[in-house]
Amino acid sequence: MEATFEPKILGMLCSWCAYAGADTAGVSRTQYPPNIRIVRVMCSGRIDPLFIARAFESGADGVLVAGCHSGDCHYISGNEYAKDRITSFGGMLDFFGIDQRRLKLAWVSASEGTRFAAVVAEMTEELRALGPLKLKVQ
Amino acid sequence: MTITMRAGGEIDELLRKVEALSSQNLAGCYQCGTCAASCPLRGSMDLPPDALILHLRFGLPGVLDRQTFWVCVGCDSCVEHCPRAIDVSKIMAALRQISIQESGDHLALAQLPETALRRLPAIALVASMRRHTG
Amino acid sequence: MGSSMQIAYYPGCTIKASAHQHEGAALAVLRTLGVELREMAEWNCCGVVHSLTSDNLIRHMAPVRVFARLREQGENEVATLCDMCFNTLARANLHARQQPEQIAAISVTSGDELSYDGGAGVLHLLQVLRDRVGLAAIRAHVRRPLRGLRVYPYYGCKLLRPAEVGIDDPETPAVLRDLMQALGATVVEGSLQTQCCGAYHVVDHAEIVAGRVAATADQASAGGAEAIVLSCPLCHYNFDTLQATSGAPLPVFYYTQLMGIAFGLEPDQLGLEEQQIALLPLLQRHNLVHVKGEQA
Amino acid sequence: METHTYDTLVIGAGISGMQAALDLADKGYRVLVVERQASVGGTMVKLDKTFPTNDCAICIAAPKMVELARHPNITLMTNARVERVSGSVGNFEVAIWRQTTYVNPLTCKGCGDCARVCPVEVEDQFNAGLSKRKAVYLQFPQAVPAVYTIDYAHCVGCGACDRICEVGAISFLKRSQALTVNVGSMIVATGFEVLEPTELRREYGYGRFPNVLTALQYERIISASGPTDGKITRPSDGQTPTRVAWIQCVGSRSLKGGYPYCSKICCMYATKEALITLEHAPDTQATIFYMDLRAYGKDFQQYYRRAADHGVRYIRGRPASVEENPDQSLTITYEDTLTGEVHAEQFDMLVLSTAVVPSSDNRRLAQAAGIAVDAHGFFVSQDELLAPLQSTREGIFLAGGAQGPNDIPDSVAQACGAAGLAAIPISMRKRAAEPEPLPERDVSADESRAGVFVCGCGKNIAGYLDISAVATFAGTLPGVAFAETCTFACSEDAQRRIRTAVEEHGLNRVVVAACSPITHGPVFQQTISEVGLNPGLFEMANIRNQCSWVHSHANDHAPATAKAEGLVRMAVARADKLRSLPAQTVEVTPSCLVIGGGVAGMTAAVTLADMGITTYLVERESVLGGKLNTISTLAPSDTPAGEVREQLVRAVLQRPRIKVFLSAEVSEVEGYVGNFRVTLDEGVGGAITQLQVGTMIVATGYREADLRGRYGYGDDLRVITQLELERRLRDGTLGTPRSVVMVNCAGSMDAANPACCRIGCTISVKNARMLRRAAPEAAIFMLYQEMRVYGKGQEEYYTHMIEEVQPFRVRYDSARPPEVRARGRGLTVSVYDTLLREDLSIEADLIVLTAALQGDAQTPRLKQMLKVSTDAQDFYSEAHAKIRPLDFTTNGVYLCGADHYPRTIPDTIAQAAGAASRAAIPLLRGRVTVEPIVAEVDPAVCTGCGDCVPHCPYGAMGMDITHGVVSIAEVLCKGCGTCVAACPSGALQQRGFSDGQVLAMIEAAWPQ
Ligand SMILES: Cc1cc2nc3c(=O)[nH]c(=O)nc-3n(C[C@H](O)[C@H](O)[C@H](O)COP(=O)(O)OP(=O)(O)OC[C@H]3O[C@@H](n4cnc5c(N)ncnc54)[C@H](O)[C@@H]3O)c2cc1C
Ligand SMILES: Cc1cc2nc3c(=O)[nH]c(=O)nc-3n(C[C@H](O)[C@H](O)[C@H](O)COP(=O)(O)OP(=O)(O)OC[C@H]3O[C@@H](n4cnc5c(N)ncnc54)[C@H](O)[C@@H]3O)c2cc1C
Ligand code: SF4
Ligand code: SF4
Ligand code: SF4
Ligand code: SF4
Ligand code: SF4
Ligand code: SF4
Ligand code: SF4
Ligand code: SF4
Repeated sequence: MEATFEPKILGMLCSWCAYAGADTAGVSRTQYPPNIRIVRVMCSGRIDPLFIARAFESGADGVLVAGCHSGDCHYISGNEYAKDRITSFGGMLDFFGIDQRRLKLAWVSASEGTRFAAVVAEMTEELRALGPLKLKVQ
Repeated sequence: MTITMRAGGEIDELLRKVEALSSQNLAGCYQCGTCAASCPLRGSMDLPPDALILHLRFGLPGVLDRQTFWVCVGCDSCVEHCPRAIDVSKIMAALRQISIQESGDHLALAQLPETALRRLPAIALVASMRRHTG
Repeated sequence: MGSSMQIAYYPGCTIKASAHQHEGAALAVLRTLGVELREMAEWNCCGVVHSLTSDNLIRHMAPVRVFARLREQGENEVATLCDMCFNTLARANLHARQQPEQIAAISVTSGDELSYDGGAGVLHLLQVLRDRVGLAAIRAHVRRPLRGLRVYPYYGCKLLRPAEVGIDDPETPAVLRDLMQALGATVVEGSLQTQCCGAYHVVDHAEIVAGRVAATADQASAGGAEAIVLSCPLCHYNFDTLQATSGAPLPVFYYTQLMGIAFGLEPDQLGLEEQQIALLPLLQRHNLVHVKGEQA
Repeated sequence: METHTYDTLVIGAGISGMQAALDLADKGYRVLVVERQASVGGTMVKLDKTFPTNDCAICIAAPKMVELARHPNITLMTNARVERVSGSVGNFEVAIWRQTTYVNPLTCKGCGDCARVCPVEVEDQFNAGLSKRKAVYLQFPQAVPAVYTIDYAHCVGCGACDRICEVGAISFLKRSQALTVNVGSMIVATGFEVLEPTELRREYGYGRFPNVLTALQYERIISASGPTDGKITRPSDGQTPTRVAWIQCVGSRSLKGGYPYCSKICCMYATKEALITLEHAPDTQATIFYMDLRAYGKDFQQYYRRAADHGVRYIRGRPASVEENPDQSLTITYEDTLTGEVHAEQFDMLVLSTAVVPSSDNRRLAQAAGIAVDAHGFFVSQDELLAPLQSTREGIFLAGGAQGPNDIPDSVAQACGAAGLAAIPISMRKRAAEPEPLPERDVSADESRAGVFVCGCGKNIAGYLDISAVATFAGTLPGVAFAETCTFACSEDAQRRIRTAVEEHGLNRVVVAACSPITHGPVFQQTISEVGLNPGLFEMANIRNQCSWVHSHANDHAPATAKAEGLVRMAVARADKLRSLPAQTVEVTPSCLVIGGGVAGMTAAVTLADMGITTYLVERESVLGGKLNTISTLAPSDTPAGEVREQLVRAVLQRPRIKVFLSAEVSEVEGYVGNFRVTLDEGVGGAITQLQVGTMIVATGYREADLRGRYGYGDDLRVITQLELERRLRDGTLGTPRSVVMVNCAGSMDAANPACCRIGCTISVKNARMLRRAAPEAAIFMLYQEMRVYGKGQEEYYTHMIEEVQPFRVRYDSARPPEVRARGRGLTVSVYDTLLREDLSIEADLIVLTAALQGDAQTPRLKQMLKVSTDAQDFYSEAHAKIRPLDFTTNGVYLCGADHYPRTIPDTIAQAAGAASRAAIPLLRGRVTVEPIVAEVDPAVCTGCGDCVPHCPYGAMGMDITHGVVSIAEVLCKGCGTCVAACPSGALQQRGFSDGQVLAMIEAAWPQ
């Protein structure tokens, strides 16, 4: 039933900006689709590609990694490492038969509640269009 | 044209006179251009008011040959808007006066046709006379 | 109707010579409002422009003499109609108050033993109307509201600047607007209302004036105005004679003339026929005057 | 009336007040903060991003706000004001009036139900009047305290809010309170306001034309949480503007129609706003009208150039007037003073950079506190040169915008300085002891027994999802021993309930499904630690902010309930993997080393000593004083520099706690915060000394750049620098020059060195005055690019100078710099004057170069030892350009004075006191706390590849050479986990965020 497919998104958010941005979306009651599950880490720099792979294995149709805007990192430069790491990992997804569009990297500040909601909404729609992730059985 | 500023040069005579007559300190001008932008008659001037002040400050030649201060009618737009409280209108008046003292009246009323003289409001004639003669 | 208010009045040269329609209208309107303007028995030219340079002291004499005469006549306040006279007198007054030693010095050297301390008051007629008579009283006298008439008040410079003597806010003056609205007219405003018309350049650089007048009249027309209303005889002359705009020239009224119309006074009391740009056709279009003989 | 006693009172809780309070509280002093508004935060929280780094204002302010509210040594009193101050330093009696808000802050849950039903709408001042709020309201989403407030001025008393509030937080019987407190010292940090140009500067149409805004309004418009959600639209019609203009100095720098001072921050914030505008919509035309572009600070000039390169149009000219067109666009008439042409140009929107003005309440407060304000209403210092932070009453100090316009870094530096000074009068008091860790149950060997508490938050959660279902579901999860719902989990009785459940059911993990761990996590962690559970054994599922509030379907609760169950499953899975987080502290050697004995170093040493701290002051030269040994007199008070030097040196020598080392240099540094081992080398024949210190302050100052080969410098003795001029003025060896040409920005603001030297303009202004005195007949020329006499005082000083000295001011462009040529016996300077639009050839017999400034020549060596970084000019890099301007990223090392960036002496003194305050925190605490969530290495797995080492921003990782594995200095680790993700062999883990913990959550996100 393609029409009612509800994609599953795993969000990994840094505590200081993106997670706080998601909180702001809440305080402002900005509505977005309930498809995301959020894991908080202190810094986007903590996010190991392994986490992303495991998320796909565990049933996620998409993974959102969100951290502070460039220059805003609470830990000075963790988000820059995250950017490099996640981008290069994204480049390898094809190899596993995963469409690169299923991994999204976004920068969300603590005040950008609306932006956070928009990112989730947009990603939900994109994934809906892509359909469920079917992993090749290893 | 390169302007040469000589060592040991005296403070420009004209500047000194203008400052005395207008009781304005031209050095206080920030060259912000508000006066020029606010002047309704700038289009008829051959040097905007702020540039006139700068020419006076640097003692550039030819200031008295300019039309600007004759064009100025003393409407005080610039005075109202200058952030540095410089009364440009008074500087213009001083230049008119110095010019008249040095080279005589600027207006030859006799040259105006009789009919015009009769038609014009008295204030126009008197004001014009006052501004253009000593 | 008995006069309830009396004020000394300084007419100045221009009012008497080329702007008597303004004076006629003013006197008639004020009579209606119960204000009597008592012309000073003896007056001289105000000097027209306030002298700005510091050595030109003798030029402050003329206005000071006006005040001295006023005092001799037992008055302490004087009203003017002409913006230029008002400005010159008011600035001279301020000068006399701020630099009494200068006035004393010129008075002695000129052999003219005038003594004046800057203590008298000088009023523009618009101030009398706004602050003494009040807009409510004016509104109460309106018999023929100027409904539908769209006017562009023009202030020029002398009424507003410098701010120390101006009768209204130099950025957003309201006195003419409020007055016209009290008469029932619709007001059109624009940024050139407070910009100089070129003034005395009409004498030998009429092109400067023509340029300013055209720009202002164009702004008024673009805003939908049908007429310009103003208070200064020199502005009036400039707008009336040099309005070479692209469209049809806008009629130019003194505010006193429009007050007269609204008060229901007879057109011939108001000097409506004495301008170059005819005023009557517009008034007729709005049914504000009826041309004799054409009455339906 | 009972009187409470605190150590210090801080008035105003903007960034300055917050920083000052935290600095004192961290030292163990009890601080009372009085804020007149409902929330702390001040102006900064209204801003979008901040120059020159463009970091998000709320992102960096919010953690401070939360920290303030939570700090055990801080008492926060909002909606309050100071009425009267009696007594004297050490013993002030302060009368305070606390306005009731009719809402009980202890019970309000911040749910907002009341605001929903309130019938009254008023202008929202937080959004600068651009939107509406209710009479009962939360100032902004991140407000602290997160408690609603009734705005009694607008409330009509209908009682609707009271009826809806489920916790009964609203009570109209609550009275305002008068109270008296006793404090030892005070800090005034009341900030500033901005001019609303409805009276002054009316010509720009503010208040008349809807599309004319103040810059503060524009900040709200571009802010993501502002009235338009960050979409840039015109107030008149909601359209996106394509042409936006800024007018600078509106009401500033005005002898008429405004204030005479420069507002200091507006050139930069306009630049920032223009840049952000272009980021939002690159096709926008952004135009800034300015007189002098005052990009004076560190990286400001580069920021300004970047904006110009991005297409921000800068026009030098001050518009005369603004008129509105029928389509509500605006026509601005201006002269471009660089071409002399006057234009009337149309814009869609206009932003006015309006003057910074004193807080409206300053005069009343000044009277109440018995301190002085200046003619404008800003608080004034006792001595503008030497005691910039000391008010006119002993024991009361000033910080931030209360003194005049200041940007955030300067405000923070001043706040730290004020905190340092305010600590002195109370230094003999007993400080609050470090809280003793509570006894803990060892649960490491036990099976997981989790308790799950599902909060309804009144109807905030319960209204949109089925909390009972969630609790029942939780009970079925593995490892869960107990699950129940509660109406308000954070209420006192619910906390008691949690504690009881832990004890009764032998729980060893606690999961609360409620709101955000950021705001509420610590509350619950505290609760469980009271019953012997380590705070690390707590986990939270955010089913309010992430679920009920954002999936608020009135009828269909299923999706939100399902998601809440998912979030709880994830939290429980993680809880199972949780381990205790050991709370570690490290003992500190209670002394400080100050490197550099100039104004900065001496001031820091004196402040430290007065706080009771043993201090070592090391100076490389044989005398103390730094540049004071060269300079002649000091602006702004014309005090001879020699006198100031004597005064400071005396202050140092009089303090037995300060030990001075002259002709000495640091040759080796080992260890880390709390325990640095430093070797001092007094050079050939001198002693070698070993010191043990807890913290260090670097105050090594600046030098003039070497200009040899440029502007004729080095070839002709008549070409000198400002410092050389100072020496000649001091020694009376100037001679009688007839024509002096000063060249500002020599070696600055060009392609090779884009930086602005910050103080060069002020120095040239001062020295023009000094030259006029020494050579009354001389013609004085000032060649400048921009006249950067920023802030209160400097502009007035400059105005005074140009009128008195009447120098020829020549504005040149960096593209056509002045050229110096020897001609015959004389010198000639050729320069193109951009305002006169003519080439000038100036005969000179003395040329004074305002040389570019750089950090000390030894900096490259010292920075290696200290493991800190610098910029291209050898100026040290601070930890954070906005909120940690005095810290290095390396813990325990601080900086101040001109080694960070050139600055005037008052700024240097403020910073030095601030660095002393920062450096004193670990020393007065006696121990430093180690971040509990640090990274740890498993030496058995580590291959010693070293890949992780460069990833650590704090230099916490190093190679353990003997074992061939990495080692982590836990004291330095801040717990970001970046290294952990970098390790290719899985040898690193982060406590609290181990792979196992994170993966458990991921695997539990959906039913398997
Ligand atoms: C439009 C604009 C843009 C800016 N952009 C930047 C930028 O990009 N980067 C940057 O560095 N700086 C910027 N600034 C400057 C920055 O806002 C200030 O440096 C900073 O807010 C000053 O903090 P403060 O704590 O001293 O004052 P404030 O933030 O004004 O805080 C003062 C606090 O004291 C309270 N208070 C006042 N009077 C009393 C009283 N009598 N009793 C109790 N409490 C009182 C106030 O309510 C307020 O909470 C900008 C400023 C403006 C106006
Ligand atoms: C020409 C000129 C005129 C000025 N006039 C004024 C004025 O009128 N008013 C005003 O407010 N400000 C003025 N200033 C600014 C003023 O000089 C600075 O604010 C002030 O000197 C900064 O003090 P500091 O301690 O940071 O640096 P410095 O004065 O440079 O002192 C640094 C000290 O550290 C020592 N040092 C450096 N490296 C080491 C090391 N590795 N080990 C040990 N010691 C070391 C140096 O020897 C020096 O003694 C002027 C600056 C200049 C260039
Ligand atoms: S407005 Fe005033 S300060 Fe500006 S250029 Fe004109 S005279 Fe100078
Ligand atoms: S006073 Fe003269 S210079 Fe000034 S605005 Fe009027 S006409 Fe122009
Ligand atoms: S309804 Fe009650 S609990 Fe909710 S925000 Fe209002 S006062 Fe606070
Ligand atoms: S009582 Fe006041 S605050 Fe409460 S709902 Fe009514 S008007 Fe609003
Ligand atoms: S910082 Fe100074 S120069 Fe720049 S806009 Fe503000 S007041 Fe004007
Ligand atoms: S703990 Fe519960 S009641 Fe308290 S604020 Fe959070 S969700 Fe609301
Ligand atoms: S002299 Fe220095 S402070 Fe002034 S503009 Fe040039 S570089 Fe900047
Ligand atoms: S967790 Fe971050 S701060 Fe700690 S050692 Fe690793 S990289 Fe450094």
